[in-house]
Amino acid sequence: MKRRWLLSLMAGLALMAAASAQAADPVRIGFAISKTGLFAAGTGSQFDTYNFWKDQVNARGGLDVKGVKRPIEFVWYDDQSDPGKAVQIYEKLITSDKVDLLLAPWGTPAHIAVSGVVERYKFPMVGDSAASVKLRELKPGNLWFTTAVMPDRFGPVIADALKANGLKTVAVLTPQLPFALEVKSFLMPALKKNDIEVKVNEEYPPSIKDMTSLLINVKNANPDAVLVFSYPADSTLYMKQARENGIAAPFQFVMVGATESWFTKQFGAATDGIVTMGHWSPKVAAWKKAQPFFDAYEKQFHEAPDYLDSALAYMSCEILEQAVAKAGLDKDGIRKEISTETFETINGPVKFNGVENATTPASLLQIQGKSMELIWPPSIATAKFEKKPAWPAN
Amino acid sequence: MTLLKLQSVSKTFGGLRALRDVSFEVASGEIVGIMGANGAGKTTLFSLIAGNATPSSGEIWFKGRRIDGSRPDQNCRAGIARTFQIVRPFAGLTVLENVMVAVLFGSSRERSRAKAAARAEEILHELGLEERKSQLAGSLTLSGQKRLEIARALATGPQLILLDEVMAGLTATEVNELLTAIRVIKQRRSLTIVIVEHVMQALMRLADRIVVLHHGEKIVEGLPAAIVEDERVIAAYLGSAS
Amino acid sequence: MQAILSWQLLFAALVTGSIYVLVALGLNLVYGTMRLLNVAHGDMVMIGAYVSYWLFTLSGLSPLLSMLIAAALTAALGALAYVGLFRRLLANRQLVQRLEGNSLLLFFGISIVIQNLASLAFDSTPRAYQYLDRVVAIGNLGITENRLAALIVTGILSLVIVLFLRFHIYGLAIKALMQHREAATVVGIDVERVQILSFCIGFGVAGLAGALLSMMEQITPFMGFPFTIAAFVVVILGGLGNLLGGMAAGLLLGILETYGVALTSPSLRSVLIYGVFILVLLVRPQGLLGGKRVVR
Amino acid sequence: MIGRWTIPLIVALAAACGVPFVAGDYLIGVALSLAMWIALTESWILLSGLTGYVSLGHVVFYGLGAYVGILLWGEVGGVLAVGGAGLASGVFALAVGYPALRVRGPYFVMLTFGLAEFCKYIVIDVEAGLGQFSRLLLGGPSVLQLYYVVLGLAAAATALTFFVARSRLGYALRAIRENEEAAETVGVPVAFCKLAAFALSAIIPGMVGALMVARSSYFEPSQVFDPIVSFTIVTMAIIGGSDDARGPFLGAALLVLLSEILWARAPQVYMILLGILLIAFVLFAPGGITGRLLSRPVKVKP
Repeated sequence: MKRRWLLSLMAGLALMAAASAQAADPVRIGFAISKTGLFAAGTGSQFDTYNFWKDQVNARGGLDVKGVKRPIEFVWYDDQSDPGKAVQIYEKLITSDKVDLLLAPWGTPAHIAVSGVVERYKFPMVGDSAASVKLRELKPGNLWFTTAVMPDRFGPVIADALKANGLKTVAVLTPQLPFALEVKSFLMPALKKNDIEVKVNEEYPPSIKDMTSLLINVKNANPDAVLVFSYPADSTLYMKQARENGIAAPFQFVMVGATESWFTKQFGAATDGIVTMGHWSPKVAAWKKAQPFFDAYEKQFHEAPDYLDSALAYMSCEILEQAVAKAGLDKDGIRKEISTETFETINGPVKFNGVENATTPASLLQIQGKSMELIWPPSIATAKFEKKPAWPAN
Repeated sequence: MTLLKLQSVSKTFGGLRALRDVSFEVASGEIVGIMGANGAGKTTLFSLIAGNATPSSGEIWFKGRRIDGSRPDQNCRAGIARTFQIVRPFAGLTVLENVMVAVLFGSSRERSRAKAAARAEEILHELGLEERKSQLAGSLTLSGQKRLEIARALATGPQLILLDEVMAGLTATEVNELLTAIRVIKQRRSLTIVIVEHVMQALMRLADRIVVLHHGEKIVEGLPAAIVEDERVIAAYLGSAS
Repeated sequence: MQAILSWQLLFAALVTGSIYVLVALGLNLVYGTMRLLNVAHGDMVMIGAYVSYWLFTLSGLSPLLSMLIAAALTAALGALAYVGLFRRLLANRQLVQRLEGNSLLLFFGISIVIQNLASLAFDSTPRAYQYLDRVVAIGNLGITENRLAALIVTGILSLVIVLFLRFHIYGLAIKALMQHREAATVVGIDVERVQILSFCIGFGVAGLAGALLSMMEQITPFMGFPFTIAAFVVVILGGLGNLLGGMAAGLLLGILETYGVALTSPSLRSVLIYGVFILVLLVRPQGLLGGKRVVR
Repeated sequence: MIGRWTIPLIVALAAACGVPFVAGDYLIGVALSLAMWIALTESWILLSGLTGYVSLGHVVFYGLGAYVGILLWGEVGGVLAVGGAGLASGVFALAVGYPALRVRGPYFVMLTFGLAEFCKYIVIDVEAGLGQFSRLLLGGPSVLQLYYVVLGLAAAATALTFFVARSRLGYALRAIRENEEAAETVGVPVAFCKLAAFALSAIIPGMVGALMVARSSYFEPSQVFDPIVSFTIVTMAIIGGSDDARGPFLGAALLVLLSEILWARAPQVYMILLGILLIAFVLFAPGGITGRLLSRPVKVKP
């Protein structure tokens, strides 16, 4: 009896010693994120989710590095929404801060930008809020796209959704940003194939401050659908000015920002019926880890996770976590692991085909009243598309 | 032999007519004085000859070639040098460098900087500036800057030199010294000089012939002695301005 | 194509133009009286915009009131800049020789400092608030109330400034200084005071323009520079020191920009503005509409 | 004069060549930045320091070089791409120089700034028209290789500025700076000389632009045409003393150091200091540090 007690004490001490050794030796994970600048409004949920994951893992005793649990420590910098700065930061993280692992920055511009650096230093990084066909074609070996909305898949998906809902004319407004431009380039032929007429097709600079002249054109054309491949700042601008100009199309799509919690707070009832880029929903029963994630996140932040960015950020963390558990911190091992294994995520199983998430379908999300519903494709839809009601009169 | 010829040259700035139908000739080796009240068009005339401005109408010939419309640096290399009434030294360069630039890019187009420096020092010596050669040109006295203007003009190796009020603002002693220097220099190089001067006495003593401008027109041309007597000149110029 | 003929577009052009008029007016005053090329001018627009943004967001104060606070603040900054930096510059003979060039570099320095201070204080995320954003319909023309308000304010203010320059004693002194500096001192004008006043009016008007703008556009710490460029285009088009010419040119640029963008594409907006800017500098830096001097 | 500065310069160059043997990747990267800024600022001085035509748009050559570089690199290889970038920048300078250099004083300053921004937006639109936002250059040279090449360019730019300043052309350029009409009147073909200086000051920045794209593996128009580059060049030159080939070393070293300390954590603070330095030097020490140290006048025995 006594010996047993002693044994367990010793075991406990040993554990504590091990724990303190771990505490002194954390796994340092680096990333850059746009805390300020043009994209800042869109990056909050990715940042929160990274921290949410870190806290979760640390609460479990640390990151499992080939069986040894070590606490996670973040090293992060603000890239000021400047992809060039992100390049410098990732180089600094690798060469000067000498971090053990990397998480991805926010958005496609920064992903593309840093892909060269991770390539140069052969440092594997799981991407999240980004996709680029052009980059995929360069066959990078150290960056993977977790997202399902690869432009060459997402463009046709939008066209199919329009067709299925009997919408025959569209206005397309595109900021000059890589993901938006790519999606548009795959959307156009798909629209043509589905006999959907493009009545307005305009590009604008990402930092646009006034859309009036664009929206006058849209209004005059009176299309069934308005597709704005916008980022947070221009999504906000569209919401304001579309209402001012009385854009009445039943299908109004803004791309980035609408899934963020501030978006519905700021625009309230005006968001009803807005369609946006989808990826994930806690309501899809097949994704078993989805609802638990939703609940835990809501408990901590008192708001729902972002259906796009939070989901993607969490998935990329899950993938990294599972790879490190098997391969440790060895770069080559991690790379091999990510490229070949299937990962269990909140978005269901994910396996990379090359650098692309080949399993999750690209989807559309609609804000319906106070809830967010996947409306396309039918295989994972949680509700049917509803026509956007008239803008509320203040 | 005629070195410089102006044929009914006119120049208007906006609506303002600065020169009207001015014609005269300058022979090789002559010293011609230009007289006239302020605003009579003297400096404009120089600018036209040197190429700093283009005539609105009329022709200017130098050594039998038409030069109106060509650039100042072309005219300089062809053998015309000028000074500016309001001095324009290269203030941030040394006195020696000021003159070297002229040797390097004037009609001699000296390639070697060593030779250019030697040549520049000779000229500075002639004008009594050699002791100041390492000084920044901007730090010279007015008298020194006027001499530097002349030195720089000479250093381009001209046949014709246009002197624009080089004596204005100088003391009587300085004027005398400068007059002597100009004479010596002219003799030594067989220069032709056109000179605008407010200091009447100096002009009388220096010039072989005088052209009088009034409100942009040539009213009289002749020997200094005759000019002082001329009633039109007395009315237009001596009466009003000086 | 129909868009070109719409009243909506003309209205948008007038609003943009009227903001340019105000911003350029201040630039012209400072240049006209002191030959200082103020490239930090657009940053006053930015400061004015943030003043109104914060006052509205924190206390709900109407930008139509806070624009006066914005103007006062930027005017005070103007006085500060004059006393702290430019009096020194104007007093130093060596520096005056290259006054325009030096003032340009100084103001560039100031501009960078102001922009980054703002970015440090407010961060560089675009911000906006909603005020008077109801749409009033006049015929088939839908106008947001805040744009209408901005147009009315700029119109009144321009008129006031024109009258001030024509009839008030300081207005006359400013005009005198613009036309002939030395003569102005001889007839007993207190140059120092007039210069401070020019700085204050110039900066203050820019701040006020910023306050108006904040109702209509998203604001960032770096929003000012395009206004500086636009103001330079306007001032150069209208003639340096020529205030009425500048007003006409301001409206002209507003129309040029709005219709240019509508006819081509919003992505060409910057190309258009900088294109005009370059062209104007290459062709005639002393001004297209006005002569070299003259304030009528 | 040459003697007094040759030895320290050779020592500095030798030390610079030795950096990679003692430093890690990070420090090599810093040294590379330093070399880049020296190359750019020296080139700027060749134009603006000597002629007084202050360019606030020198980034246009850097940006064009970068653009040409990224377009050519994959097609013809690095060496030709860098050469092509230098050539393109030089040709561009020749093309725009004639009209641009007729504009003087502060208007020239604004013109160069506007020109750079104009080109930036043109390239953005051209790229967007091609469906591009940014481009990547994967598998470029190592940082070490780039360091030696850029170091070579920095040395070349310094030598070029040094020798041009003391050449026949240098006399003409400084005469133009002091008084353009007078220079013309003593026979200096001013238009030609200015154009020559403009083109000479454009070539190396073009090459540097192409190399720096290879360094970051990433090309984006608003990145490579960033006006802050022009602004930094001017500040470095003015801090160092802007009409002398020796000036940029001090200015560039100071600002690179400052930048390394601040950019990642407090980028705004860095920019604020940059602005304050510029203001202070214009107001209090127009001659720059070098100007203060070597109180003029400079002796000019040729």
